[in-house]
Amino acid sequence: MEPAVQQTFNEGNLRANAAYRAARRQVIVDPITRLEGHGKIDIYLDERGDVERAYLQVPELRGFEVFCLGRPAEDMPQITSRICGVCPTAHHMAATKCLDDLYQVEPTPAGRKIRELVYNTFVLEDHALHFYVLGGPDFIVGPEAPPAERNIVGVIARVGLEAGKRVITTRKRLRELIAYFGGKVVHPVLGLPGGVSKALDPADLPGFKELARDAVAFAEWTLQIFRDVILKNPDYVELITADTYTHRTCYMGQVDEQNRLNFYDGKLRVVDCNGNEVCKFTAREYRDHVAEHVEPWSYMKFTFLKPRGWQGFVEGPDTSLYGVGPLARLNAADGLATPRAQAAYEEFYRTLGGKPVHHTLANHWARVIEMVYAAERMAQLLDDPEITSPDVRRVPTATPREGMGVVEAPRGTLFHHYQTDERGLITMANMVVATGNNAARIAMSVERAAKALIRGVQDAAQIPEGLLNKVEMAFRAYDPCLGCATHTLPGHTPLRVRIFGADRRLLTEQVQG
Amino acid sequence: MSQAPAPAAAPAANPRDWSPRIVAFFCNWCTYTAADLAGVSRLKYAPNVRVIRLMCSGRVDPQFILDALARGADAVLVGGCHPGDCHYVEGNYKMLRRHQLLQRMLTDLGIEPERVRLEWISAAEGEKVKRVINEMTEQIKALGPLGLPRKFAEWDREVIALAREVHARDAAAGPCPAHAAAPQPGETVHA
Amino acid sequence: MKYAYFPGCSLKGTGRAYEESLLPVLRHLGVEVQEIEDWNCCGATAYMAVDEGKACAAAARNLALAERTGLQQMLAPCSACYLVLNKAQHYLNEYPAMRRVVTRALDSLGLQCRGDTAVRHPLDVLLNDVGLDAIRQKVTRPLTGLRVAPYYGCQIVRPYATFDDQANPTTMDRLLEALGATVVHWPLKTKCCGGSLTGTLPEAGLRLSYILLKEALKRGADVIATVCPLCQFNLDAYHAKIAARWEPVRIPTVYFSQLMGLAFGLAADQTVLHRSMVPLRFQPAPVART
Amino acid sequence: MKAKRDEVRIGFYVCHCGHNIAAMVDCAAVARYIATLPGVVLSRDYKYMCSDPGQELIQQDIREYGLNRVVVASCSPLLHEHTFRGAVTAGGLNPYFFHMVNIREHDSWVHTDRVLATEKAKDLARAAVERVVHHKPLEIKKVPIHPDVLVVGGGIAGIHAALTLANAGKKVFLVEREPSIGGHMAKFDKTFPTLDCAACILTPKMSEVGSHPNITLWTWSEVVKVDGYVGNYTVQIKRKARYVIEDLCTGCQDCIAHCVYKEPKFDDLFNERLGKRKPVYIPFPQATPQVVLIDPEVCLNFKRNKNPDGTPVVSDKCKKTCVEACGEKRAIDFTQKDQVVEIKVGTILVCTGFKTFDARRVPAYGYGVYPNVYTALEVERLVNASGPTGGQVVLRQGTNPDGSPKNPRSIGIIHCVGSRDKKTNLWCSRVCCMYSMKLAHLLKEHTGAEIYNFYIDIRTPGKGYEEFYNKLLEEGTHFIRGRVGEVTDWAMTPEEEGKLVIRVEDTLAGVVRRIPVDMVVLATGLEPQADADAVRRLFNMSCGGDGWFLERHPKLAPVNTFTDGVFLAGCCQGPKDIPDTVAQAGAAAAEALALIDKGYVEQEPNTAHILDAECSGCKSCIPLCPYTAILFDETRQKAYINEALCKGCGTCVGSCPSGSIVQNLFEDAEIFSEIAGVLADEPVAAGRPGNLTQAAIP
Amino acid sequence: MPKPKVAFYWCASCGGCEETVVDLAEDILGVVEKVDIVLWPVAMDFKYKDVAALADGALFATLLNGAIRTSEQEELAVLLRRKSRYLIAYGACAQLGGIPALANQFPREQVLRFNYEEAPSVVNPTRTRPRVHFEEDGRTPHLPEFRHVVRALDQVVDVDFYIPGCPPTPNLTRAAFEALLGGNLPPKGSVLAPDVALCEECPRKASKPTNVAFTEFKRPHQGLWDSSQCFLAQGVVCMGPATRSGCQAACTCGNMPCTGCFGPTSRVRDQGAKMLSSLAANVAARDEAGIRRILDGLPDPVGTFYRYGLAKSLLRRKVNLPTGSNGH
Repeated sequence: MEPAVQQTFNEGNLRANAAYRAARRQVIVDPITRLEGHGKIDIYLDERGDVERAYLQVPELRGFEVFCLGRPAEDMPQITSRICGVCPTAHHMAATKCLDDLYQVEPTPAGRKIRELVYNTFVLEDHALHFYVLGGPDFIVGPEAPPAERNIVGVIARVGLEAGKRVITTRKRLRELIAYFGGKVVHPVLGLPGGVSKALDPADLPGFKELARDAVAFAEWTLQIFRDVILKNPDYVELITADTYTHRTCYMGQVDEQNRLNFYDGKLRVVDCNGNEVCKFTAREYRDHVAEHVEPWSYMKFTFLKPRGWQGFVEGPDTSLYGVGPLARLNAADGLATPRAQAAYEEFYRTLGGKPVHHTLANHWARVIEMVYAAERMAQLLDDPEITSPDVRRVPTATPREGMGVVEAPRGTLFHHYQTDERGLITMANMVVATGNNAARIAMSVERAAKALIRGVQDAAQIPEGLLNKVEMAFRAYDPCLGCATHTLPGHTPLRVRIFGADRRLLTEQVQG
Repeated sequence: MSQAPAPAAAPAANPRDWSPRIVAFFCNWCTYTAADLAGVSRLKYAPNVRVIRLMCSGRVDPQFILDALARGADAVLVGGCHPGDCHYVEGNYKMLRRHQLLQRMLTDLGIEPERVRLEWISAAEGEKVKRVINEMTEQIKALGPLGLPRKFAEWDREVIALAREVHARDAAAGPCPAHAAAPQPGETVHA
Repeated sequence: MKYAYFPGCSLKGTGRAYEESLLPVLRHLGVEVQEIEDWNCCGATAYMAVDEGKACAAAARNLALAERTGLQQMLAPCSACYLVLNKAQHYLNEYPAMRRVVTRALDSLGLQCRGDTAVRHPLDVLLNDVGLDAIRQKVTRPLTGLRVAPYYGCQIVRPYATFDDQANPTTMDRLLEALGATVVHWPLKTKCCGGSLTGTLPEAGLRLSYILLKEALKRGADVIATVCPLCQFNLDAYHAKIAARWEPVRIPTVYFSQLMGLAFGLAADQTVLHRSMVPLRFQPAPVART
Repeated sequence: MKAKRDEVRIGFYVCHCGHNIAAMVDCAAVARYIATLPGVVLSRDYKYMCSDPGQELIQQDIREYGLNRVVVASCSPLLHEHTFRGAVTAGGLNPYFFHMVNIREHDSWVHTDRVLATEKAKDLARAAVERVVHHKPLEIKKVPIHPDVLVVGGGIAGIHAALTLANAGKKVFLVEREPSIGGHMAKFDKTFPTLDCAACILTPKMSEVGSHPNITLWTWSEVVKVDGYVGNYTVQIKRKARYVIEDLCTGCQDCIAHCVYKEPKFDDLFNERLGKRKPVYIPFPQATPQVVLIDPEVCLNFKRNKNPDGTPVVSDKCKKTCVEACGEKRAIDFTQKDQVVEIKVGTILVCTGFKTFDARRVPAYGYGVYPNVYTALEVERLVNASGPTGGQVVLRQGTNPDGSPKNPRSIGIIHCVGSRDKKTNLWCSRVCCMYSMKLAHLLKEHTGAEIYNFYIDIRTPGKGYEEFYNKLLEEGTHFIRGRVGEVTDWAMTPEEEGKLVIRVEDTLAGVVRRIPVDMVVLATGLEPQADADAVRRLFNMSCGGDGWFLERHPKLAPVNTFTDGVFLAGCCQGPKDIPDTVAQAGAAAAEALALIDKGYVEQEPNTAHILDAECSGCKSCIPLCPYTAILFDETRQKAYINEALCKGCGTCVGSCPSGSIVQNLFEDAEIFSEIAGVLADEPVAAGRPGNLTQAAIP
Repeated sequence: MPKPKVAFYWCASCGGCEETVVDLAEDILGVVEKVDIVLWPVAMDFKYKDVAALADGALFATLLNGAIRTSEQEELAVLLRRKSRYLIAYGACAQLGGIPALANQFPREQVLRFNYEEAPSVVNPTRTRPRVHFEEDGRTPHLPEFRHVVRALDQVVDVDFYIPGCPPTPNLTRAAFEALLGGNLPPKGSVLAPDVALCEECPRKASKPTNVAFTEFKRPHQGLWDSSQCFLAQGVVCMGPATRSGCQAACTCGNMPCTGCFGPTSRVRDQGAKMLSSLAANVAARDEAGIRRILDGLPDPVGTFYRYGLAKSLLRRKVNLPTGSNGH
């Protein structure tokens, strides 16, 4: 090109780029404010400085349902586990059960038991992770504590290094069990239609039995910590039971024939805010009971009870909203299948004044109780002689068409649903995830907390950081996994809270881990 | 990696006089020789093909084909000996198998099968070299440009623009760090 | 086996014996034919010489109609039709200019011609599709003792020798042998019968017919078998004139299809031998078949 | 890579090749453009790079400018790569720091638009410049040559080549599929234009072959398998059962005399079925070796049905008078079986000859219909003193007044039968004009008949050929220019009765003529052997579209094939007459000798090797190697390549899933940079695909 | 002397990488002793402005995981790049695009349509969709925009090192830390894992015969697999030969074939193309039909060969998808 031409050419570029930049500016006022891609809460104040509206937003979408199209169904347990690296085993297991249904193949007894063993182990270690590393610090270290301490390190400082080590090593051993069967603990590979890929070598059984024993002890020890650190502290108890964090909605959870909680398999039971059973259904019927609602200001879909229809963010006996997760599961079940857990379960309701419990922050306690159950269930399964049978998988023969599978993920009920062509290549994939089930309740909690905690605010100075953290606690109590929710962001979403004045101007902004 | 001359130097930069760019991988014994024969026989064919000589079509690594497309080839032609005639017994069968699978994969990635062609051309078939090249050039003309490098630039424009913007902002804010040299205008993004 | 069928004008007129004998034979062999609806002049050899474009268009219309039937193959018994239709096919596929002309013409009729229908001759179909074995199966009255001079005429092997050799075609020879007849060696298989000259320039035309007849007699043939309505007419109709000019060379000329009917033991109204002016007096004896 | 660039000093040369390139490619512009590329320290265009001054120029520049890479853009590397590598070596560089760009065969000769052709030349040159940066110094591989030679085909070509080699002291295996050597020439009576007797000049050479200490002669044998490569071929040869032990047979032919068949009654193929032979026979009197053989198809001692393995079943029905006759010699062995022998040779000469055109393919000429239509080869036997009729020219059909077999009084010779014809073969068979005239002369000599030659053109390019043509004209042979329409027995006039009428348009007189003759001779052309395709596969050669074996270069390598160490001679490469055949056989022998006496061949060091540390031992490459050159070291659990066996196809390289195999001269980096090179003028092709197209994002 | 500052950050990832860091277990404490973790959203509160306030290069190292899909992620990448002496692409997503990059095979619109309209569980009569620019009486809680293209980290900013895996193993991570802190680093751009294919460390390696030719390909659910024999020898596609080692063959130890999450070796530009080449070349058939029949056993080439690597493949994305302006 001639120099002259080159010259104009370059100028053209400059102009184009300038225009492009200008165009972007109009969208985003201040570049700094573009730090998104996390969960965010936008709080709008009115003239009096009270909360007018708070939006909890989940701003991303990865579209697993779409890019799974055309993939071989048997790859789904591995692909969908990437929806969330914190609860990969949940997605892996839901997908695997979906494949059983798709290929109309019943897993061999050993296969089924290994799945449940792995699954309970996973729930236990994931709950432990949340209690000690993610949600726990708020309580153990304290909401007002400086951010720098509000983390695992702070927790260890609080409970002592030895105890800290115990937490870490136990989790490690639990995860080793998962890795034993799944190859990897994050994104395991054991799931196939009709069973699992790998059997349990009898030689390795004793080690695992010992682990189960330690796990039970560990769970009970954790329960004790909860009692000591939290229940003995009236401030916390008040916090938990505070109206701020309380919502009267329905609850969903998976139960066995005797309506006892089961993470891996069973029927889904829904109770209303008075604890009366609303319905009980199998995975194959999920479309008759569960539906998703779309709001223009969030990528997260809001799940509700289909027969009751979407009524907006309202609570009460007729609400179509429901909660899932530890608290919901305890509310939806009539009890737990293992003795120690059952005892803790009864203590829980005794303390909090009967079923159902509506205090969001009680999730932390319920979670610890589930840890006990999971540990005991591990022990039960490992005592079953069949667990070491080499016959861990049945090769499917049926022509695939449609399958649905459900499990109780640590954060709540998780549905997978696929359709395929006759070669077993995915033609439709749909997933309804725990946090989606909780989404409406979370949104309400956040708004409620904001309204309760932020009053007559005129400028940023009036907003102490701990205050915002309390708002966030409402959100974090659900241990929400926006990664699952939008199949996008990682498990524990750092949250940005922004407060806008009546003039819609940004007053302050904080980012919380 | 080779640095390209300034974009200004590109004849193909102007879509109006676009004409297909075809990269060919010819085996030394049959197809390359056939192309020589075409030359010796003074056959005339379209000037759109650039031949790269390999010893055998079995050497053609699918990476070569993808790389050629990614670097701006509108199509790739692979020439080997007829089945049974391979100088190395059956290198050409290996290529045939790769070609079949590659075709399926390329279709899934939005590339028309016509753009990657495998032909058996023996040392005696100078005429066929002419026919195939002319045929293919016409086909690709009909299909239009693949233009992956331009697509890549298009995809990357948003990233570059953002980076520029951040730099502009920081330049205003404070000193620009050593390794954060802002891109020069006209470097890639085309108006 | 099913074919679109293009009879052409002759087979409905002077050459009706051809159609009347051919169709039963085909039916007898389980070959289905479907006459093209609303067919028109094939384009005619002569017309080709006058205006190729128009002739081609005329032929192409028939091809287009044939394509409509959805049958990939078209049977054209008359040598002239066979040649012209093939030629049109050839032109359409070889010469874009011609294709444009024809396409324009057909467009006005709302027709279109892909040009992929195979135009086949009965001999071709009988030998290559039906097969001599199947034909032998059907022979109930072998033509034992009948000495036949096979006469192909000029058009079915020239210029397109699609199913037989140009200089020395043999399909009919083999067919006749399958019928039990004796084929006399007769090198005039594809010589001219006089064609239209017989009408326009009798001196020349008749002479050519005379040569053929004479040679056939000389080689001891009882009958000449032909595939072409015009040949048949020329060789059958002018014996008086020929006798007047040169010498009598009386020998019957019939269609191969009539001989087939005879060998298959079909009824007289299906062999229609009575239509020849020089009658063929030969009654094959039936043989008991197991 | 950038660093690498700085240390390379590339010299670029673009050759005008007179006008061959310069006419279509703006060489100066190419040179100017390449000069702008990084690493190029000098860029020239020159009239003839392959000339001595051209090569000298390269050497000078290497010294003066300290070049360490050289790129020449000129003709095909298959032509001159060797030349320039030589020049580069002479300049003191490793020859593999050189790369060649083909802008003649692949560019200037095949394009018509100077601008586009020049662009193409630039692209190709740029690619070479990119590529040569990655070149590494390589050692030329020397492979020793096995001194023995295999000659396939015992026609005059094979015979001459074998003798030339044998006389040079080389051990030769001569394999012939017929029972005797001699080929077509042995069937000829005289040879044109000198008319010396074919047998007289051929027989001595045949017996010399038979008795030569350096020649192992295996007739009634066929090559069935060829393995290996230049200098080291392993060949399997099937020696078909003769039912006669060669070493014991003295050729006395008593067995033939005493055969239970008193009269010969089976077609004599050597005599083109004009004569008969017995089940036990010797193909012809001068046959070499002088060894009889038994035809199990007709011999009474064999059943007609065959064993599962295809060998005939011995019936022992016959009285075996032949065995009695053979007596003490015990040469006859009915239990003999085909056997396969394996030999090792360094070079192979393919002299498998031709077959004559089948005249039945032109029905208009009535061969096979009219008995008195003959092929030229039949006439060769007919006029041959040792032929079926002892040299008497008598017709298959018809009698003289005295009742004896008819002698022709008039003969028509039709030229170009099957040649120069779209419907059959396009080529001129080169020998027909001459042998037709030879036969015309001989027939006239033998019969005094009127001879008519029907020709399209008379082609007499050869020493004394045109003179021979004139001689015939003087002898009063008729020459009628025109392609014969048909041969028929259809008489139109009394004088045509009982004759064959040749209908032809006399294009000189401009009239269609009917010429009645007693005998028609068809000058059938030459065709590749029926199994030429199988044979070329056997020896890994190529065939032209017409089916003749393809020489490496029509002018510069007329006896070489694309497979090193395999040479061509005689009509298997294309029709030619005896002098040319013998000359070519000599040339082929000389080429072989050159190789053998050099003692080794230099092989492209383009072999592959496995990067030991990087190999994961996945074994994916092992089954891919056609030469089993890839082996697996069980103790170290890694694959490795035996470079001696590697032929450098690169299939394993293209397939190694972890990219751990490298092929010299064709390394991935070299090819990738070549790809980048031809496409580098793409405006936004900078950077590595997959990465951000614009590298400088911090 | 102050401890070097280290940051962990994620973009479009699942959090599995973070889990791995947590899985360093005790070592995390060791790490904490050696370095200051200034930014670790998964486990610690932080203030963005603190990071923004840091001097350029003030961070000793940043381990960034996840693919890049939004402008925010891009900007954060740019910011952290500038703040960090070493920017390390941590895990398959950051290194190769990872599983999220499979989205590069589909148009964004399809994702939105399915999620908010077509999914069987959605009840959305008004066809409401999340809107980038949503306004409700003056309140504008806008959502961020998405790129059409999912990118690996080095397709956005300059990257110093890569730690492969989905997720990376604690061992590799530990080794990387030691290398970083110990200052003995390989050349820039290196992948901090062995440069040999997986078979090297696969316990089944020895069981593979030297003459594997594929007469059919079987899918993992279509049979019961000998837990000691090479998967390829059993006709099951295993990406091991084309995939970096370093995971101790975790998946084959779980009796499932490798799916390639560690990416290609340094000598390979396109993992998928290479595996394709190797598999196809070893197909047993010689005739087109036979070859096709056998290759039909691989129903999803892209998903098989580019399970984690589509973004960094030579083609990067289905080439005929829409691109350009964002917002929806």
